[in-house]
Amino acid sequence: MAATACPECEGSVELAESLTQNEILECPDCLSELEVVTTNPPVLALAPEMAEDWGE
Amino acid sequence: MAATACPECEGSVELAESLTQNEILECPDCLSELEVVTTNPPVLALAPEMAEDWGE
Amino acid sequence: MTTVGIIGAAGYVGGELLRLLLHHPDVRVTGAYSASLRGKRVDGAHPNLRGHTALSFTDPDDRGAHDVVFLAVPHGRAVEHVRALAGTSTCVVDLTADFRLRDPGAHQRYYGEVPPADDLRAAFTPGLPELYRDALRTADRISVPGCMATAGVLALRPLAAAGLVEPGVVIDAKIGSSGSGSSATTTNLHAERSGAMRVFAPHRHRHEAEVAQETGLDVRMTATGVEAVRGAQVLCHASGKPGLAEADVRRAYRDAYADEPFVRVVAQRRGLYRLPEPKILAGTNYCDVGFSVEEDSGRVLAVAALDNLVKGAAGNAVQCLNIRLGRPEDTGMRFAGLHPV
Amino acid sequence: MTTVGIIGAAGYVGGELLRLLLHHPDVRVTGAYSASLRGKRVDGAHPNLRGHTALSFTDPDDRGAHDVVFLAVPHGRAVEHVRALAGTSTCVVDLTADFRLRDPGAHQRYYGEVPPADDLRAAFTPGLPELYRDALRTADRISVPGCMATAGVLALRPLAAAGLVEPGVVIDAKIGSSGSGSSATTTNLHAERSGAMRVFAPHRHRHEAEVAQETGLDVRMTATGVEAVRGAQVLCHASGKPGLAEADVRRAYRDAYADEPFVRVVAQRRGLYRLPEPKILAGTNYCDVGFSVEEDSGRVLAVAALDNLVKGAAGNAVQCLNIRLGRPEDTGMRFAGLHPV
Amino acid sequence: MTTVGIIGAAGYVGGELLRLLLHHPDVRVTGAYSASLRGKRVDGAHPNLRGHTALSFTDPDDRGAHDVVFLAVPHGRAVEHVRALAGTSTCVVDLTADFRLRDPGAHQRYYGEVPPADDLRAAFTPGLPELYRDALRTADRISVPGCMATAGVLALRPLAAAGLVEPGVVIDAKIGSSGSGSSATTTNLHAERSGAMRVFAPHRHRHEAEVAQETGLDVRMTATGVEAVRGAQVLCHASGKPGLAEADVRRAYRDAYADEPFVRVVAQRRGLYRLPEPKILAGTNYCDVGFSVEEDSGRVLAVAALDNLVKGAAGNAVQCLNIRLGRPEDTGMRFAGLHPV
Amino acid sequence: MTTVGIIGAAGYVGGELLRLLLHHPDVRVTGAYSASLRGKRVDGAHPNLRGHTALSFTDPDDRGAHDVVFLAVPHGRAVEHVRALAGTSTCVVDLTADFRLRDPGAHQRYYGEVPPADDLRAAFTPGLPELYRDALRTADRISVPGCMATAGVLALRPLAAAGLVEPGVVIDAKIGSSGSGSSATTTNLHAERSGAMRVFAPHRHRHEAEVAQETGLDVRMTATGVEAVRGAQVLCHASGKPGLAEADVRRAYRDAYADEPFVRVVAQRRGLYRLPEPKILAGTNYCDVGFSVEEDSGRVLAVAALDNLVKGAAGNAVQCLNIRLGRPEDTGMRFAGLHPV
Ligand SMILES: NC(=O)c1ccc[n+]([C@@H]2O[C@H](COP(=O)([O-])OP(=O)(O)OC[C@H]3O[C@@H](n4cnc5c(N)ncnc54)[C@H](OP(=O)(O)O)[C@@H]3O)[C@@H](O)[C@H]2O)c1
Ligand SMILES: NC(=O)c1ccc[n+]([C@@H]2O[C@H](COP(=O)([O-])OP(=O)(O)OC[C@H]3O[C@@H](n4cnc5c(N)ncnc54)[C@H](OP(=O)(O)O)[C@@H]3O)[C@@H](O)[C@H]2O)c1
Ligand SMILES: NC(=O)c1ccc[n+]([C@@H]2O[C@H](COP(=O)([O-])OP(=O)(O)OC[C@H]3O[C@@H](n4cnc5c(N)ncnc54)[C@H](OP(=O)(O)O)[C@@H]3O)[C@@H](O)[C@H]2O)c1
Ligand SMILES: NC(=O)c1ccc[n+]([C@@H]2O[C@H](COP(=O)([O-])OP(=O)(O)OC[C@H]3O[C@@H](n4cnc5c(N)ncnc54)[C@H](OP(=O)(O)O)[C@@H]3O)[C@@H](O)[C@H]2O)c1
Ligand SMILES: [Zn+2]
Ligand SMILES: [Zn+2]
Repeated sequence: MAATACPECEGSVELAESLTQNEILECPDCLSELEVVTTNPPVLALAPEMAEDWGE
Repeated sequence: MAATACPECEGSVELAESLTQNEILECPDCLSELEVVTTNPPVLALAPEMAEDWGE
Repeated sequence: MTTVGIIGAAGYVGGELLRLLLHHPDVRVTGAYSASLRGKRVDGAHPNLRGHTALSFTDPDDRGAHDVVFLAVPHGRAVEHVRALAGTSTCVVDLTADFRLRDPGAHQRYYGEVPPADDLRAAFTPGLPELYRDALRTADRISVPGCMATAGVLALRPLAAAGLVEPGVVIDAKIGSSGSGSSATTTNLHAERSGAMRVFAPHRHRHEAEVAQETGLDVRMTATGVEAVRGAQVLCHASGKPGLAEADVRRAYRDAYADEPFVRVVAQRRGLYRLPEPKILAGTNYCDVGFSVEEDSGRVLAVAALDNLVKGAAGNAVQCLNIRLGRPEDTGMRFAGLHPV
Repeated sequence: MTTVGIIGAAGYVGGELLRLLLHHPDVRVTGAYSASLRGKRVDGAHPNLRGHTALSFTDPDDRGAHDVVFLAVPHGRAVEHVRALAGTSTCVVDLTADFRLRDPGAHQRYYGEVPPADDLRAAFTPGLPELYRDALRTADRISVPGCMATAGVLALRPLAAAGLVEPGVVIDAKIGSSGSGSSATTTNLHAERSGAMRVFAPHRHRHEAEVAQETGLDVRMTATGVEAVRGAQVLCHASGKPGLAEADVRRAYRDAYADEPFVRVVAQRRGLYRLPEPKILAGTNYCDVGFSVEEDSGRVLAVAALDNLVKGAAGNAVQCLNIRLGRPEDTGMRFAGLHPV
Repeated sequence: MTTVGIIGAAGYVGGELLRLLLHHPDVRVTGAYSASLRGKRVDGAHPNLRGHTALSFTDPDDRGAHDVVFLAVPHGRAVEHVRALAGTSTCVVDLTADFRLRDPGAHQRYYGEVPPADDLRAAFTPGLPELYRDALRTADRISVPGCMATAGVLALRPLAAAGLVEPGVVIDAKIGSSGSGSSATTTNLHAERSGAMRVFAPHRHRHEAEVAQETGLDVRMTATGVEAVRGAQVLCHASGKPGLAEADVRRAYRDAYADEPFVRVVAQRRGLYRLPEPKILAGTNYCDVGFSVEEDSGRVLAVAALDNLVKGAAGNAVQCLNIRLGRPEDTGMRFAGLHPV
Repeated sequence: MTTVGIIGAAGYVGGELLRLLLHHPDVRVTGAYSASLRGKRVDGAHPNLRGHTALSFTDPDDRGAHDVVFLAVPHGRAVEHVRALAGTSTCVVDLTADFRLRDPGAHQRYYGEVPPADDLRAAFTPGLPELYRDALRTADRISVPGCMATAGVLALRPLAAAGLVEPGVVIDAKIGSSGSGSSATTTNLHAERSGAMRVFAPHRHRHEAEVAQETGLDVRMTATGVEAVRGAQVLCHASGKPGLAEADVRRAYRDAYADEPFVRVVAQRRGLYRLPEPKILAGTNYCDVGFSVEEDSGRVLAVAALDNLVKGAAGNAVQCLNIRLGRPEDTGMRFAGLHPV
């Protein structure tokens, strides 16, 4: 499987053959949600994130 | 190894070859302390027990 | 001002007596006794009292005269102090088990030891305001019941008094770690006691005898140590007399406790806290009691909860003192309890 | 290799199935299904699995074919999945309550709803190895019992089978917060649930019906939520048949469980852990059972403890699978549990 | 009698305000506002208040007139209420973060949003009696600081004011689950939040800005959620100015807090509770502060602990009210706290 | 089969060694030594081992010969055992602090006592696989680091080695009650230790010296006892070298731990468990490490968590043994940990 670097943390994100535009992937290292911006070449960008509540 | 029944719970208590009188054994099932009263034949009796604190 | 001495003041019940009495408007604490901590500051042992007292502990052997003496000593050790005060008019409020059972045979059976002499025992009134309020107004020897006993009696007494249940009752009691006092043993080592569900009394917990004594029921009590520092709860499983209706049960509780300052009937159909739970009672003198009736089968569950150190010990003792002094019963004990907690 | 799919894999029981099955030597997890987390990594929901899997969740609507399918979905939702697999030879291990009660009337009474159709229900074997081991060897539809039901059945069955107790039994059950699953509600809000002693089922807890079904006893079960995440304990209050001796009871337990890999008889006279307690069982597939007999009165207390997510759910399911696959029953489940904890 | 309304009365801070104000001798609670629970009894949401009030919640849209209004609403929602009262002489005590930071740039930076208009902000006095007592005597708009901010300020202010430490300070803060309020989210699910050591703010916790504002130090604050319902503690790691002696530090604290009713200096050489700990402060309005100095290296550790819902919110607000009303500051807040607990 | 003896087998670390070694495929436990429990069953002290062993404790004075001896005795008591084995080729794995510090001056300063003789000390290799793997392959004297030291070293070493941070680092450490062993003292009495946030080492916790030794940083460590039985967490507050970018930090951790079987890098942007937390590590040999970088200010927070009895003691020791025996490092330690918990 092809892989590319997470734009957020440089972790290796695996890319399926059947990548589609706007698909949301998840970085295995930092768990960021990543949007497929273009498929050829594959470019990922941080998906617009709903602020997630986390404590306090 | 020889074994005999725990006088308290009938559990099987293993007896070493070198059993000595007044030795204290422990029953594996109920953890009672057992005193070797006679060695031949081996007879066990419940050892005089210090009341052990256990809650409340 | 009534002067008060506390024997066993370094213990958990002693500390709770100090917390309640140091701010009591009609009382002055004139002696806090501890052998092991004599000469040490009281707020060293009880850090919640920092800023509330400058008292130090006194050796029990140097006991002074007080109008009222509270005994918060280990089980079996109250007798010597009561004996020493025999013949005086000092009011003695005993928090141990020594004078709780009227029947010497029961004492022997449940405690495995000879009960105190008849003349000493006969002088004691049970320190349970809900049942003995009138006698307490003039009592000079008061014996405060056990914590789970108080919960059990208050849970079952309305049912028993109204004849609503069959005699056989199973009580499943739970209690926090402060119930075994302040001495360090493996039993109460944090790493062992944390998260415990320890059935330390599978049968015949001693408080069973007190519940039987005060309700006339044939009670069996099992007790389990659970994860909590303070708090006790009893679940009393009973069978209703034939034809029992929930309305009868509700009425019995209401009638019994309508005017009680420290018993609340909690049996709700909605919300998170439908039946009594100890955590919201920590530090308060409440005993919440509740019930659930399944009319088809006639099954009745009576539930009570309290803070073992307050309504289960020190608070109940202070309530008795307030009655004895003719003061409002909640004097010094208006703390409502916390939520969330 | 047996392929396995887990429906409801994002939940607490689903997570526990993953923990046990990802390292199972004879099994490959080929589908972890979740609608709400489809496409997300499994170790995001179950952080203990970091480094143990690179799996992501799949939408249940895209279910593939698996040799075995585990259903760890909410009560009432297993039926649709079972129906979808009707006629196939896929082995289905259902962890919900949908197929537990043989008597449709009991299902109606305890769940207030119409039970699944007879033909679906008839195919299921109860997933309780200690009682149904032989049938499980060839079962294709397995219904794992409730967590407190398993505890109750294993505690009482030896007594019932040997005819040692009277039929009427009161079960007082305690359970930790994981027992109500992973969805956030006020009930399980930390500030409310912490330190709780919440009698959420004063009567007729649903698991009562299962204990009655498997023991033939006339059981009443009360359930209380206590401070714990994992763990369930039952205290079963029974009356021995006339003349009952402790030795008879001990022998009944010994005989019943001598060869069981996951039932230990714990009834000791010394030490801190004399009767079963759940905390030392967290993560293990043990159900410890114990007892205490008071010969004078004939009172019997039977106690059982387990981890509600393991022997009370996922572990029991995997034990059934091992039996079905003809593997040693403890395959993948040799973790001994922790102490102190 | 001063009439009081509480907006956000169904929340945790609102409940604590009710607990303190329902028994306040100079105050009458004439409005407890909640949209979601309008018409429901107050003691349904706050079970500790059973027997203490018959009040029900009112819809905030039906707000009446009160001498004093407390705002215990979510962050960002106080502005609308303050605006609605603009021009009136109603005393407003705001418990949100909306009016805490004087510097609009800091508000923007820490909260990521436009601060309230200058004229609204300018009217507010910080609700911190230890620093603003005089201004509070006549203040009509009071902004109570954050819970960990109060702890941090009270821990560090004596050192900063006396110039004893270098400016750079690292604050490591811990807090219990009630700090995030009463709405149910996965974050606060019991099974997830139990036993947590969750670093939810690795940098720049918002309360950092308040500590910087009131001490002039260059503070960095990290915050961790730990196993507790109530309670916050800060550990402030500082470096002493060259030649710093422990005696100077002790004197600085003593001088600063000698007359403070709710700040106790706790820095002992013996005993179990040598430095401040929140558990014995639950339900009290104390902020205990302490310190440890290592003279060789010049390292200073300043520690403070409080109950986030009391001195960290509602109690501090009531103390401000007492000052504003010219009453003894501890009116309604004489509870000493519990031990053991 | 390698034969193994454990001195101090009745303690908490000893119990954990037994749990791991009794199922280790290459090892046979041929001696479990305890003076106080000699002759008693091992599963009496360690109830989780019921059904896993029939061993009894042996008096340490009757020590037999073993290929490997683990020393899990109190601090200061390892020396006598090491001396007794001097000159033999028995492999000794010491879990006490006796041989951890290379610098005798540091030992003297931190422990206030004369260090063991040079020749004894010189023989020891630090039992930290991540740093000393190669030396461990042939080591016959191994000194396992302290629990919070291991966490601190693993958190900081990648930053130090890559020169990414300034030397001055503040470590705020938290630890559960099992960290102080199994003897009952008031310190660890459940009612006192529960819910604690006890700063027991405001300065210079002894593990500070080990972190300094292995990282070369100028470390100061404060330690607090928190509510937990197992688990330790360190928060390391550092300042990045000028221009530090988060990507550099992440790369440093990745490179350092890419091939480590028991170190996971946990620094996530979403989810509940974004940074290392000990609760999901209970019973496992993981040390999770993570970080957060605030690029503007150059602040770096490094976090590590582990189970003090496993990766902080017994598990780390077994990992060293596995290296020494040339076995896969995770032999006997594949338990993934629990969630929820
Ligand atoms: N804990 C509860 O929940 C609870 C509830 C209801 C009733 N009680 C009863 O209240 C009593 C005290 O319980 P506790 O929990 O407070 O126990 P505790 O914490 O162990 O305190 C007992 C105190 O008694 C003192 N003491 C020991 N022997 C004495 C003697 N011969 N004369 C005078 N003082 C002596 C000890 O202090 P020094 O050695 O320093 O003198 C100790 O501080 C017990 O009888 C208990 O059964 C307890
Ligand atoms: N917790 C225990 O101790 C315990 C013990 C014994 C038995 N059980 C039983 O085991 C089952 C699962 O319990 P749990 O505690 O794991 O609950 P849980 O944490 O709430 O998980 C249930 C899961 O089911 C999924 N789900 C919901 N509706 C579904 C549907 N129609 N089809 C497929 N999946 C669906 C949900 O995920 P998505 O919405 O993302 O799909 C959810 O993750 C329940 O039936 C429970 O009674 C639980
Ligand atoms: N918890 C703490 O430790 C703590 C400490 C210091 C300060 N604070 C601050 O105190 C405030 C309240 O905190 P909390 O912990 O009590 O939160 P909470 O339990 O979530 O309660 C907030 C209450 O506000 C009400 N509410 C929501 N939106 C509203 C609006 N627009 N107008 C009026 N009422 C509204 C809600 O009730 P209804 O929806 O029913 O109206 C809810 O009960 C927050 O600003 C918090 O930052 C909290
Ligand atoms: N607990 C932790 O988290 C942790 C972590 C890392 C390292 N350590 C270190 O590991 C060691 C053991 O800690 P622990 O927590 O297991 O303590 P523990 O529970 O107190 O156990 C220590 C054991 O040592 C035995 N012992 C005492 N004196 C002895 C002697 N002279 N020779 C042989 N045995 C003796 C005792 O049993 P008998 O009296 O019956 O012989 C006792 O069971 C300590 O050095 C500790 O610093 C502990
Ligand atoms: Zn990434
Ligand atoms: Zn036996």
